[in-house]
Amino acid sequence: MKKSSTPVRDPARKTPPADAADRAPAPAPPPWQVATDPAPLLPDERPFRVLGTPAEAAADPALLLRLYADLVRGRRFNTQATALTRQGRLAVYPSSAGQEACEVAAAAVLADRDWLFPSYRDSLAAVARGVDPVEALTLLRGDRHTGYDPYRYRVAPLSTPLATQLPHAVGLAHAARIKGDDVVALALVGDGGTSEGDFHEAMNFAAVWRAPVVFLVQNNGFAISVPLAKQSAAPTLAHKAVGYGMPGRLVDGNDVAAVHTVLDEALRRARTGGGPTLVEAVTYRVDAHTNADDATRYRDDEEVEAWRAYDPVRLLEAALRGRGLLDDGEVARVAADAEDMAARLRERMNTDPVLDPMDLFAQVYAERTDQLEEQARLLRAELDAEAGAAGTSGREDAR
Amino acid sequence: MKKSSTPVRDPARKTPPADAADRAPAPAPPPWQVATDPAPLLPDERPFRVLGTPAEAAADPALLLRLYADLVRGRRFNTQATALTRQGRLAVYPSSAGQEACEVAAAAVLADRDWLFPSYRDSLAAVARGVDPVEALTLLRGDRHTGYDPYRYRVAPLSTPLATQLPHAVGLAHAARIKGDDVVALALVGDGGTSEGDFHEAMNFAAVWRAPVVFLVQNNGFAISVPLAKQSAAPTLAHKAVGYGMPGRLVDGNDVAAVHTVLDEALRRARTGGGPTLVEAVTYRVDAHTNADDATRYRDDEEVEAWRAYDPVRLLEAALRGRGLLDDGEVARVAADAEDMAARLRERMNTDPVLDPMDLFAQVYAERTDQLEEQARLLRAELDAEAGAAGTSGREDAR
Amino acid sequence: MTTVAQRPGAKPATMAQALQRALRDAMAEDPAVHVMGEDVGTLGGVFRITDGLAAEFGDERCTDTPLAEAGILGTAVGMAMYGLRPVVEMQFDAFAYPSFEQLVSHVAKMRNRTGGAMPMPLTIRIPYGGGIGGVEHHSDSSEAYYMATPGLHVYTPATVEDAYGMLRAAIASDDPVVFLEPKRLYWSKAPWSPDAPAAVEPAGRAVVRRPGSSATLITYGPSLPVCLEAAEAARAEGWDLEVVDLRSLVPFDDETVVRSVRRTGRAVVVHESTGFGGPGGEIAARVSERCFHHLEAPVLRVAGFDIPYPPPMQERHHLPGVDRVLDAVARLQWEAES
Amino acid sequence: MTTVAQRPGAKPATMAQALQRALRDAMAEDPAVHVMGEDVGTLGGVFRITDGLAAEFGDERCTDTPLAEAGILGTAVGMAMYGLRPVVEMQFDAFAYPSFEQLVSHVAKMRNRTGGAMPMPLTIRIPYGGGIGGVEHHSDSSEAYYMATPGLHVYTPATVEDAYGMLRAAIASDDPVVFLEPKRLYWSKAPWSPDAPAAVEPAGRAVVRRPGSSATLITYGPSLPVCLEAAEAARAEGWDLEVVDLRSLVPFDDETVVRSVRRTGRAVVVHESTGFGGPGGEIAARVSERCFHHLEAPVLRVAGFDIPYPPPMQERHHLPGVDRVLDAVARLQWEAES
Ligand SMILES: Cc1ncc(C[n+]2csc(CCOP(=O)(O)OP(=O)(O)O)c2C)c(N)n1
Ligand SMILES: Cc1ncc(C[n+]2csc(CCOP(=O)(O)OP(=O)(O)O)c2C)c(N)n1
Ligand SMILES: [Mg+2]
Ligand SMILES: [Mg+2]
Repeated sequence: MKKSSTPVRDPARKTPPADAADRAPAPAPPPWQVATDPAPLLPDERPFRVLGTPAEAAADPALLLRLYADLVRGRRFNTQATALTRQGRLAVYPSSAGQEACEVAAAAVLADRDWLFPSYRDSLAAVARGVDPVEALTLLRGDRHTGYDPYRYRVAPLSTPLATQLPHAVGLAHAARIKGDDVVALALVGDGGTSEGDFHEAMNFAAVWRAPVVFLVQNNGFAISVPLAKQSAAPTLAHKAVGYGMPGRLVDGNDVAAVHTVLDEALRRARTGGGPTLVEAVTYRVDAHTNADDATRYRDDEEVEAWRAYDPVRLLEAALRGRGLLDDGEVARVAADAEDMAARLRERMNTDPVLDPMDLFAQVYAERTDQLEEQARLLRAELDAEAGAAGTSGREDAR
Repeated sequence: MKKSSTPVRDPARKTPPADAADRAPAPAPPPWQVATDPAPLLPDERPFRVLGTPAEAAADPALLLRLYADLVRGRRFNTQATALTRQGRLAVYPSSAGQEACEVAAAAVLADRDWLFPSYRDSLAAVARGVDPVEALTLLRGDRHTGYDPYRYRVAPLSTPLATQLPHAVGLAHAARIKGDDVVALALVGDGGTSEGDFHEAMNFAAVWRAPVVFLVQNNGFAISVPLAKQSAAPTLAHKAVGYGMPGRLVDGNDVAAVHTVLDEALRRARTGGGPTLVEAVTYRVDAHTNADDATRYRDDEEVEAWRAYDPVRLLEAALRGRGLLDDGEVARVAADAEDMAARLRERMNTDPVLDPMDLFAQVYAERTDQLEEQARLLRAELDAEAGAAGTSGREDAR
Repeated sequence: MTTVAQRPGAKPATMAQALQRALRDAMAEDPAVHVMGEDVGTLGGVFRITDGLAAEFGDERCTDTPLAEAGILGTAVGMAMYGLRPVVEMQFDAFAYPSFEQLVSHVAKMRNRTGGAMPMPLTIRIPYGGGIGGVEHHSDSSEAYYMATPGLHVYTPATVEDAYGMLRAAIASDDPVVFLEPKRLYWSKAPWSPDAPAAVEPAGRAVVRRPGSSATLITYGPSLPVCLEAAEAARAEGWDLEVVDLRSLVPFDDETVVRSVRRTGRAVVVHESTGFGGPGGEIAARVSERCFHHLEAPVLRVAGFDIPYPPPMQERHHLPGVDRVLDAVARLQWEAES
Repeated sequence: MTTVAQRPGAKPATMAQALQRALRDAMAEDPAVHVMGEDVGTLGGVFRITDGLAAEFGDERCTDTPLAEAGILGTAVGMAMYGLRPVVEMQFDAFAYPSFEQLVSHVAKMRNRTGGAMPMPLTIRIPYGGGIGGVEHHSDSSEAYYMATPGLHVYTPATVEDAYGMLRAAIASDDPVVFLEPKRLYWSKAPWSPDAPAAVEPAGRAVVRRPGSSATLITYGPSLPVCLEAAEAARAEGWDLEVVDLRSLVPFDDETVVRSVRRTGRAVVVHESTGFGGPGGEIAARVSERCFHHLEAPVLRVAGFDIPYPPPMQERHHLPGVDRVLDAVARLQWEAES
């Protein structure tokens, strides 16, 4: 009884056959076996990379160029949106600067029929997938919650309650599989979000149901001010996959080619009945949590600078230039294109949205209840009174 | 880009050094390393056993004999409690028959100052730890929720909402560590309970805080009617430990010496600042979910019979007899002692508890609110009227 | 107010049977209807409401989920997003709480936050209330939480026929319905003709279960039988009580309730949920406001006490019974009138 | 009713400062007090209420937890079991929902279910309500859920002095207190003397903030300033409004409220939470019952609409403002009296 059985995997721990000769026959245990071989579920030993590795040679130049343009536009979108907060045109913006490789790869890797489940920080991923940028930003401008039609873009609403979008992705993927559709759901979540119960439940349902869903954790080092070390003691977040019986992958989140490769493989596995995958992308949030946050309260400039230097855009640019796939002219063209996008966005965001206060009562239910009718009449009367006093119509500018 | 990077751990996946010679210098990634070495966290390859293995020779005979007596009493407690449901003396009983090795080892392994956090099925563990059996059964008799003083026995209330007791155990262990007390918490949960978000959050908090807590999952194959395969796709439940950065252990839950050994090691690690451990005990619920359940609806007799044959009591008895530590006389003595315990319990449960309806308003708050005072007056008046009508006092028998 | 006519050819059936039949008919009619929850498949649910559905429609239409309520409701949201009509079973009232965030922040708001693009045709069945001798956490009356959450419908049947008709209406609804099933009425029996069962149309309306002229008892779900019994007993005291069964807490049928109370001039709200902050506050407040000039006495409430649900052996003292209802009726200031 | 005297030597302070000071004083006085939550340590909380506490008392007394609200509250329960007095911060109203099961099934019930052996001296601070331009899920008024849960105290301060005194009272309480902090009053200023701050004693009592004779406005938290402003504006219409600040929703101070309404004969309940199933129902129902013979008009309610909280640019139409309160006052059947 005093013999130690240390928690490390060691041969002494394997149950040896009972030495039955000199004792009363013991009952035999019913058969038991592991449900899945754990070895293939274990993630990469370090973040998988493509750029600057031999794997780069095999990468499709056209894809890399497309991702480059996406990255440049993505960065520009981030800087533009942040600028809009300073101009009072956005109430708040949680920037994904530094994480653009994850954001644009997540959008680029999906087929048209697939679904994206973004979290509140992922407006860029939504935009990169095709959502009209103004529609994507209404939430943060404050004029409407979800400004786009999720079915038009197959992009679920940006989810603010952390990790709650993950079971939605599992359910949608499961429903699609039931209906026989070749649809995969890709769900985004932050490192902080992995601590929520909903993360756990979604991962488990996905694995048990073998749902065609891929989880991409953008581990950007922080949940607002809380560093990863206070969030998790796991070897890596990708190791969580093992406990659900799904493969975990670890990828360099600043290497857009690597993120694309790993997601592409995971999607393919999901499509062919192989079930879900958990991908952890190691990256960094170089901006503050939002424009309202003061990141100097909780992290050193040095750390930020090291990550700014390992910039996803520069990383790909260097690789493309090194392979002769990109020259100054193309760089300028891509930059100009991004500048155009930003200018259009700026301009469109420059006008105040016209809102109808009576919309408060729209779409609470398919049909308004008597109670809401009554309340709508009250507001209508108030607006009429205001309008009467001001000599204007009830419709009005929101600001 | 088309190069496959399969999800299995393979050398090609390791990031090779960039072949920097013939390309533009790429930015260098900031340093990264795994937070913990995952290898020692991985559980045993098969359930750890002591009985019938060479490890048995090293087991302390006195401890084995004590555990034998506990097992026999434990089994008798289960059969007696089930009998009490048939006599209408217990409203319901979720039997732990077949799981007694886990229940009694969990109680026996703890120091007096430690805490036990049982789930609704674990009244036996509470009783084995010293809780008065009648006090432990009030919940299931229906006269009061928690019939014992948790501080007297250092046994938390039996927790019915599944997995909710796990964060409590973590918090208590954390508080004890903060206060500098040498106290460990042992928390019990079922295989089904591992699917709940609270399981995940508790495991994660425990690992991040390095709280002195041990989690024992009694994997008895079912959550009511739902078999493990519909609950989890993990290689084993113990593999979940890896994703939190704590060691996982897999143990034969019918081998009381093995359960005791593994828990003892885990408690020792917790005491010495080594943090939490997740232990999965593979066992089986040989009775139905509760006396009200019809287990034939969801499982085969064959499976049940195989597990009945691998009985924890018989397993230890065979081992002890084989080593000459137990003879017919001692077996009879232990049986008689258990029979006594059962007889006393039967007798004490044979009287109806005397309840005061006015207790409804006790201990809702430290002090009664005005509202509760008012309601108490109402009930008082009702009882007086009833008593007046019946010519009896307000105090009454509960049935 | 909707009147429910007794159909011909009715045989005795339990509420549990009617609910089961409603699920089966809904699944047969619409392949989008999926039942999911803990033990709903092989076992047929701990109350056997889903008995036989997995056998008839397969595991994928009636699914034993992992044991995780937030996961159940959260995946149901995703399934609804893809055009299915999930019918979720929560095993007991208190075990729905882990799914509260999904319910409040997504299920209730999804239609609104997407400007109508993404409706949530979800039904969440929750066995609720006490009176069955359940241990703690098995007898909560949680309707106040759901009533306070805009975006949800909240239905609760009190009769066998309604159990069928309202569940069909809930499943047919394009909005999420929290469907509260009074546990202690599961085995209540009534003549019912399962040959031509129909959805309640329109849903969301109250019904006068017993006409009367002295005062109105406003109730729902598990307390309806108590009120009907109280109304019978009240005849001996010379009171002719009207009993209104709300059936739907959201939307609320002001019209039926107000019409009754304006006529009787007195009202008692009866439910077993705790009183303070419970459904009765809303109901009494709206009745008091809308019937102010017709009231001969304050609107009274008879409710469960403001305590955690007591142990089974004590529950009868907690639950509003016939005597407590009659005591309240007696306090309706009858002298004031005469 | 408790009167709050203005202390001498008062300087302007914000509610945020008063709350911070209350936490610091409580921690300094009692080593059992532990603050925990998301970002409460290094950052000092997203509203900076815990600013400086980790620096002063160390990480273990003011702890940045993992991001998991059920885990936060669940571990706090365990800490309370071991004799600590955890003060939990939920980052925003809607982000408390994941902890709902722990709150309802354990925090609220632990004392009762252990026959008093295991009290829960927990404070759960929740910034709540709208008016700060927050995106969705950042502006919920969730008090109805907590009011409907026996075993919890529910406090909400509306003034700088109360913020300090009530938070101290909450932390000192041997029962769990849901402490609702009106976000939009965090930066409200008032003269306050932080030299001799004291806990509100006794806790759980309402206070008349403005005496008046024509009608009573019953309110709390974020709506108190609205009501005080409305009362000022009402003078022009010839109405002298009394304003009662409830301060504590549970326990409820019937005495102060009833005394006021019996005197004025008219009442309006004002809060920004949704109306249907909201706190106002309970309040209006009890006032209507207890003041029946003194009421000249039905008790009216002015509340947020029964909708999911709207986007920031629309919130001013949703929130009860001075005009809406005055419109309600105007509907109090003044003709009836004259
Ligand atoms: C359930 C819930 N709790 C708390 C919050 C408040 N909150 C918003 S963002 C954030 C940090 C998120 O960190 P992470 O998941 O790492 O994502 P990141 O911000 O880094 O993208 C927190 C705590 C929330 N939105 N939802
Ligand atoms: C949160 C919650 N959901 C559902 C239930 C209902 N329930 C009681 S026991 C049980 C199965 C538990 O299975 P497991 O965790 O494996 O424990 P076992 O019964 O096998 O000991 C269920 C679903 C519950 N008690 N709590
Ligand atoms: Mg992060
Ligand atoms: Mg089990």
